[in-house]
Amino acid sequence: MLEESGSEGPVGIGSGIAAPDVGVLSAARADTPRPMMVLNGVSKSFGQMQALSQVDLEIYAGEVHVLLGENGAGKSTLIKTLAGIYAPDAGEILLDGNRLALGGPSDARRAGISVIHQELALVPHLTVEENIVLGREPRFLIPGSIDRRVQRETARRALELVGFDGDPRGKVANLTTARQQLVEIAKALAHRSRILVMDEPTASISERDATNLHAIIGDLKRRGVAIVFISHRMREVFELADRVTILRDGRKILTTLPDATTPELLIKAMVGRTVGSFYQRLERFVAGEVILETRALCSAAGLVDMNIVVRSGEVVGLAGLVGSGRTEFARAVFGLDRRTGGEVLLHQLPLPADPVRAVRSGIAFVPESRKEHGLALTKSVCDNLTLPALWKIFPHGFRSRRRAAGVARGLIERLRIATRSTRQPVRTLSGGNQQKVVIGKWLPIEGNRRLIIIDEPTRGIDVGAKAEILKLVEGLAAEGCGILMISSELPEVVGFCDRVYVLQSGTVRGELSGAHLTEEAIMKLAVHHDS
Amino acid sequence: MIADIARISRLRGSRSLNFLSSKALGASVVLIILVPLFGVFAGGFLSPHNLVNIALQSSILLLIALPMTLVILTEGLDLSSGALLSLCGVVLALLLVAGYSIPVATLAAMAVGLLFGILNGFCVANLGMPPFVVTLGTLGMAQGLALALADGNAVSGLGPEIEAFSAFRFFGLPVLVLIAIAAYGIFHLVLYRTTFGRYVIAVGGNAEALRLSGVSVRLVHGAVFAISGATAGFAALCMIARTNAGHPTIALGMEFDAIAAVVLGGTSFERGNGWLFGTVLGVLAIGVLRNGLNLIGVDTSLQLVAIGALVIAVLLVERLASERSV
Amino acid sequence: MTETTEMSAIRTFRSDAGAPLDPELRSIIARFVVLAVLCAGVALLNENFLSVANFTNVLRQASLLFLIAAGATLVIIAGAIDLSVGAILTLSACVAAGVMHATGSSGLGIATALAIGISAGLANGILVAGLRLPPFLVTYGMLWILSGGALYYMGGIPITGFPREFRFLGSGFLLGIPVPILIMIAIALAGSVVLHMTTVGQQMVMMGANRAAATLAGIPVRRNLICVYVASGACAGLAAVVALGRVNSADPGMGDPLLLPSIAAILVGGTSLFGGTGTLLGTALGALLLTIVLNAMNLLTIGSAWQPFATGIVLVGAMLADAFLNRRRS
Amino acid sequence: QDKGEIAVFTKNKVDPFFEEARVGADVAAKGLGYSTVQYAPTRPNNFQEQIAQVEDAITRKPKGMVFVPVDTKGLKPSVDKVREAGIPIVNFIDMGDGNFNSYVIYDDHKMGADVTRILAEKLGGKGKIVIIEGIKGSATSDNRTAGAQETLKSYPQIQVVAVQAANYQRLQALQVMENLMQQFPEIDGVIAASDNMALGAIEAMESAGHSGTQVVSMDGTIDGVQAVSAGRLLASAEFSGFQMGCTAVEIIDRLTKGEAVPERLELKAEMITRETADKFGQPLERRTCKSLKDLGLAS
Ligand SMILES: Nc1ncnc2c1ncn2[C@@H]1O[C@H](COP(=O)(O)OP(=O)(O)OP(=O)(O)O)[C@@H](O)[C@H]1O
Ligand SMILES: Nc1ncnc2c1ncn2[C@@H]1O[C@H](COP(=O)(O)OP(=O)(O)OP(=O)(O)O)[C@@H](O)[C@H]1O
Ligand SMILES: O[C@@H]1[C@@H](O)[C@H](O)OC[C@H]1O
Ligand SMILES: [Mg+2]
Ligand SMILES: [Mg+2]
Repeated sequence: MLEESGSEGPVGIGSGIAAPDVGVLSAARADTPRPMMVLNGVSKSFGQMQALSQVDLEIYAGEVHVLLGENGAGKSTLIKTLAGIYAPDAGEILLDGNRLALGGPSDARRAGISVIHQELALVPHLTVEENIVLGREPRFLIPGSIDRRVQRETARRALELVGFDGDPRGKVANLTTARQQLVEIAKALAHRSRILVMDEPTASISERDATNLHAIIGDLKRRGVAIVFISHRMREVFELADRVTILRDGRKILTTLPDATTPELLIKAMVGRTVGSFYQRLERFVAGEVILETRALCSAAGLVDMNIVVRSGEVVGLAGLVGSGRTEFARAVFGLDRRTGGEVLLHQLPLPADPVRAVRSGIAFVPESRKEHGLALTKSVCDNLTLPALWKIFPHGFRSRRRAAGVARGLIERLRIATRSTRQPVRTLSGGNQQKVVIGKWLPIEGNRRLIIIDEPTRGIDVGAKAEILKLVEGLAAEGCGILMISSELPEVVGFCDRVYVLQSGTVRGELSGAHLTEEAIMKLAVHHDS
Repeated sequence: MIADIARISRLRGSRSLNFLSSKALGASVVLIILVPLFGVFAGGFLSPHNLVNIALQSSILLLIALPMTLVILTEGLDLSSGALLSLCGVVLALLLVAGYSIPVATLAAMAVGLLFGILNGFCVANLGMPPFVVTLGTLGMAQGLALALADGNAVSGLGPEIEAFSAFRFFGLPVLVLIAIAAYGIFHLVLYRTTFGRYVIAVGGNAEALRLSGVSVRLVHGAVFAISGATAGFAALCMIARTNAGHPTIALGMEFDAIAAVVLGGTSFERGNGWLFGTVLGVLAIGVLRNGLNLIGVDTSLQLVAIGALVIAVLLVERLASERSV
Repeated sequence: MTETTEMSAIRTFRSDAGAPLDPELRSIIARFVVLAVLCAGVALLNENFLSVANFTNVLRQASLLFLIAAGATLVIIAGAIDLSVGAILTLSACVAAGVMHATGSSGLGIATALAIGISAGLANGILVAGLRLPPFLVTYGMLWILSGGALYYMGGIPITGFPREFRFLGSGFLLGIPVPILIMIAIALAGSVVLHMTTVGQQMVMMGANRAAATLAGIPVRRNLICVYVASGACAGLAAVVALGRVNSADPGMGDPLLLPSIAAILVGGTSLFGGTGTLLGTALGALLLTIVLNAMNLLTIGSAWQPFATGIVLVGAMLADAFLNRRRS
Repeated sequence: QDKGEIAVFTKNKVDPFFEEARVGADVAAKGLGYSTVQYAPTRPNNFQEQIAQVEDAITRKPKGMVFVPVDTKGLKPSVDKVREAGIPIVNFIDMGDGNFNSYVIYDDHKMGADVTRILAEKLGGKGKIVIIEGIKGSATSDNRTAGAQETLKSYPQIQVVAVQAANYQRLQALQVMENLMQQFPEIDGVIAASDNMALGAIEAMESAGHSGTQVVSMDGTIDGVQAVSAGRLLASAEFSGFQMGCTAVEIIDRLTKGEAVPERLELKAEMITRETADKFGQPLERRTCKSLKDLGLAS
C-alpha cells in the first residue's frame, strides 16, 4: 500500500538525512550562549497512545523555532506541556537553567510563556478587550475587581501590534474567523512574554494577514522574545525559521537550520519515507453521467448562486478558505440548512431538503467534525457503523445484535479499524480509526451511482490512516460513485481531485482541472482581494 | 442538562453567529403588550399603589432569579433553590423564636444555604454529575429537612423586630423592594465588573478557553451554586419579613418561576449568552401577568393556562426571530 | 508506531468473546444488588417487610410510578425531557372520569384517557421536534396549560365512583396478581422490545447519544422525537386509567405530586439525562427502589416529613455511586 | 341590584371542600345582592401566592373579603393592609391570626373528639387504631387529631398503632393505608381527618379484601355522606364549607351596613351516622344558605 523507503525506524531515517543536527548548540548561535528554555526527555502518553517520547529541545531568546511534523506527530501535545496544560509523564523543563514546575496554565504564564492554541480559545460573548485580558485581568483596588481603563489600554496596545481594525468593545462572536485569529494573537502578545508559542496561527488567515503576522514576529524577535512556531506551510517555514525541529510519532527526529536543508528533506524526515506520489491517485476513471447538479443554489447559511456538477466516477474538490461556504454547500445539498433559492438535482430529479430523503436516495455525508457531527462517542463501534444503514440491514425494522455485529465485523476487517471488539465505545479509538468509522458507516448502503460528500476527510489523522482513507475514497469512485471532497489541504486537493471548484464568500469563483489545477491557481481564486 | 439538550438540538458548530438574538425579546414583548393592555382593562393597574405591589411581589422571585441567571450562564440549573429558601426560612424562624437577633439568624440561614450550595457545586463541578439530577436530589433533602425541623408546621411568633423590619419604607418603597434593587446592583457589579463574573460568562461561552487561560473552571462552577445557596438563605429573610413565619413549603416550585423568568429575560441555556437586566424584566413580566390577571379577576384555571401559553408563545416568537436554518 | 499498534490491535480483534459487559447491563446488575441490600436491611428491621402481601403491595405502588415514567424514559433516552407527564395524567384522568360519568362506558373512559395522553404528547412532540423549541421549557409550559385545563374542566369538584370493570384495571387481580403489576410488566416488555430489538429503538438511542450525528446519518430525528413524546403521553394516559381504578376518584391535583418522583425513578434507574443510555428495566427498578424506601418508612412509622429527604438521598446516592463506579473504571 | 363585589379566597381548586365553600359564598352573595370574585393560588396551597392575591384584590376595592388562609400563621401583614384599605375581612374554615373582623368556624377539636367517641364505643372500648392526619400544621388537621387523641385517653384499651399524614389527599391516604396494613394486619379502627382520606383508606382495605375495620372521619362531603349511608364509613361530622361560606358573606353584609357582628361565630357540627345521613350531603346546587337567624346566632 505505502512504499516504505527502505529505512525501518525513526533513527534510521534521521541519520539518513544529509542535514547537520544542531539540536545540541552549535556555533550557529554563538551569540546566545545559554538556552532560555530546555526540555529534557519529556514524555507524555494518553492511555496507550504515546504522544511524546523522550523529547529534548532547546529554545533560545530571539529565535524563531519552528516545529514541524505530520498530523498527530505530537506538536500540540508538546506545546501544551510547555503551557502547563499537560503534566509530562517523565522528563523536565528548565527555564534559565532552573527546573520549572508547571502546575497549570497560570504557572506557565507567570513564567512568561504565552500560547496561541490551535483551536481558537476565545469566549464568544465577551468583548475583544475582555478576551484579551482573560485570566489576567488588571486589578482595580480590591482583588477580583477589574480596572477597565488598564484593560482598555492593554488591549489597545496589543491590538495595534497586530493591526486589528475592528471594534475592541464588540463581542468576539460577531467577528470573522480571520479577525478572531488576530484577537487570539493579540491576546498572547498583550502580556510581556519571554516565550511565545503559536500553534498553526496562519492555518486559517489570508496571505495578507499572514505577512502582517510575520512582521510582528520579526519585531518580537528583535526584542529577544523566543518564538515557537508550528506550521504546515513550507514556504513560511523557510521564511521565518531560525531553526527547525521535526517531530514524528512523538519523537524528536532532528533539529536543523533551514539553510542546511530543503523542503523535500524535511518532508521526508517528517513522514519517514519518500513521499513521491503520495497524494496522487493511482488511476483516473472516465467521468460518467451527471449525479449531482445544483442550479443557482442559495441557502439561509449564506450561499449565493452555487452551480456545481458532479459526475459518476469523478472526484470533485471544493476548495476555499475557512468560512468560504464549502461546508454550507454540503449542508444545503444534504438538506440540513434551509435553501432559499435554486435547485438541487440528483440523477436529474429534484432532491427535497430532507436528510432522510437524501440518505435514502443514496447520498452519503461525512462531516468535517467527527466528534460533533460524525460519531455518537459514548456508543459502540458497532452502533456507529450500522447507524445510517439500519434500514438496509434490517428491512423489517427488527434489529438483531448478532446481525449488526456481523456487519460491523465485516467493516472493521475491510477498513482495518483498530478496535478490540465491536462493542468498544468509539470514544476510545484513535482519531484515524474514528475517521474510518465515520466513513465506513456509509459502506453497507450499496449502489454504484451514489453521491459521497466528504468534508475534510483527512483532518487531524495520521499518515497511514490518511492514505488508507484516500484509497477507500478512490475505490468508491472506481465503483462509479461521484465524490465531492472538501479539503483545506491543497496538495491533497491538487493531487487527488479530478476537478476543483474554488469558493469564496459563499459562491463559486472558478473551476480548475487538468494542468490548470495548481495550488497557486486555487489560492488566487480563494483569497479576497478587497480585504 | 438543559445545556445538553440545547446542545444537541443545534447542529451548527459554535462558530455560527447569533446575530439575531435580540436581548430579552420575550420579556420585553410581554411587558410591551401586557402593560398597556392591563392599564386599560385592569382597574387600578397603573396606580402607584399597585405598581409598588408588583415590585413587592417580584422582589423575592428576583432574589432567586439573579443567582439562577449565573447558574444558567454556566450551562447549569438549580432546582433546589425554592426548597432551600423554605428550609432556610424555617431555620431562620426557629432561631428568631429561640431569641437570636435578626443578623445572627440570617447569617445562620445563609450558612445553611451555602452548605447546600457547596454540596450542589461539589457534585456538579468535581464529580461531573448533571446539575438537574444533583439539585433535584438536594431539593428533596432540603424540603424533607424543612418539614422535619418545623414538624410540618409553620414556625411563628418571631417577635416584633421582624415586623418592624418588614414595615420599613424609604420614599414609599417597602424594604423588600429596596433589598431587591440592592441585590440587583450587587449582582450586576459581580457579573460585569469582577473577574469572577467574567469567568462565569466565559465558562458557558467557552470553558476550554478559560481553562487555557489558567482559570479553574471547577471553581467557577462550584461558586455559582454556592452563591445560589447563600442567596436563597438571604431571600429567606425577605420571605419571613413578608409572611411573618417560617413555612416549610412556602417557596416550593419557585425555582421553576425563576428559571422561566431568566429565560424570558433572554438568557439562553447555551454558550454563556445572557443579560442580567433581562432577568429583572423576566421577573417583572411574570409579576405583571399574575397581578394583572388577579386584578381582572381571571379564574385560577385560566391563569394557569395563560402562564403556560405565555412561556410557549415567547419561545415561539424567539424561534421565529432567530430562524436561520431548518 | 501508530502502524504497529493498529496491527496488533487488529490481530487481537477476532471475536467479541471476553468483551466488557454492556454498560447498561452493568448498571442494571448494580441496581439489583442495591435493591437486594436494601431489602435485606429493611427485612432485618421489620419482619413484615418480606411478606408476599407487602411485596405485592410495593409492586403495585411502584407500577403507577413506573407507568408515568416509562414513556418519559424513552423521551430522555432520545435526548429530550418531558416535565408534563404528571399534568397529562391529571387531565386524562379528569376528562376520562367525566366521560365515564356521563356515559357509564368503561371503554369510552379508557379511550378518552389514552386519546388525551396521546394528543398532549403529540403537542409536545410538534413543539419540540417540529418547531425546535427547547424541551424543558415547552413541557414546563404544557404542564401549566394541562393542569389549568383539568382545573377548568372539573370546576372544583372531584368525580368519583367508576364502573366495576373499569376499576379492574387499577385494583383488580388476575391469577392472584394485581392488574397494575401485569400492566407494568407488559409495558416494560413491549418498551424494551422496541428499544433494544427494533431499528426505531436503536435510532432513538443513537439520536440521544448525538443528535447531530443521527441527523447526518439520515435518521428521521423529528419523527422519532414526536413518537417518544406520544409514547410518553400515552403512558401517562394509561397511568391515569390505573390511578383512577385504584382510587376510584378523579381530582385535578392528582398528578402533581407524581412528577418529581417519576423523574427521580428514571434517574435512579440509570438513565442518563444526557441521552443515549437507559433502559425501561432500570426505570422499573428505580421506581421499585423509591417505593421500597417509602414503604419501609411507613412500616417503621417514620414521619412523612422525611420522605422527600429519603427520596433526595436515594437520588443523589445513586448518581454518586455511578460517578464513582465510572471513575474507577476509567 | 348591585351592591358591589366580595372577594373570596380559598386554598386551592383541587380539594372539593373549597368548592363547597366557594359555592356557599356565591349563593349567599347573590341572595344579598353582591357579586363575587374568586381567588385560589395556581399552585395548590401556595401561601406566597395567596398573599399576593390579597394584595392584588385590594386594588379592586371590593366591599369585603372572605378568607380561608392557606396558613393560619403569619397573615397579619396582609390582613393589616386590607384593614388599612378600609375593607372588612372575615376568616372562615381555618382559624388564622391577625385582626380579622370576624371568624366563622367549627370546633375542630370537638369534632375530632366526637367522631372518635363514636368509633371507640363501636369498638367496645378496645382495639388497635390508626390516625390519618391531613396537612400537618393546618389548624383543621392539628386540632382534629388533638381532639381524637385526647378522647382516646379515656379508652385505655384502645391502642393508637400509627399516626401518619396523607395531606388531605385520597391517593396518599390509599397508599399509606396499604402500607400500614402490612405492618399491622389487624387494624380495628381508622380515624381520618377528612372524608376524602377516609375514602382512600377504605378503598385500600376493600381492594385488599380486608373487612371489619371501622372508619370515622370529618367533613360530611357528598361522597362521605354517601359512604356513611352505604355503611362503608361509620360516621362523619358535618363541617360544612357551604354554610361557612354563606355565613362569612352574611357577616360582610352586616359589616358594610355598619351593624355589629360577633368576633367569633362557631357553627355546630352535627354527627353524620347511618341514621341521620339523609339530612346531609345534598348536591351543591340544591343547597340553601341558613342565615344567622336560622342558626340562632343572631337576632
Ligand atoms: N487529550 C488527548 N487524549 C488522547 N489522545 C490525545 C490527546 N491529545 C492528543 N492526543 C493524541 O496524541 C497524538 C499527538 O497529538 P497532537 O495534537 O499533539 O498532534 P499535532 O502534531 O499537534 O497534530 P496536528 O498537526 O494535527 O495539530 C495524536 O495521536 C492524538 O490523537
Ligand atoms: N465566525 C463567523 N462569523 C460570521 N460568519 C461566519 C462565521 N463562520 C462562518 N461564517 C459564515 O458561514 C459561511 C461558511 O462557513 P464555513 O466556515 O463552514 O465554510 P467552510 O468553507 O466549510 O469552512 P471550513 O474550512 O471551516 O470547512 C460563510 O458564509 C461565512 O460568512
Ligand atoms: O377536608 C378539608 C380539607 O381539605 C381542608 O384543607 O381543610 C378542611 C378539611 O375539612
Ligand atoms: Mg496540533
Ligand atoms: Mg467546513
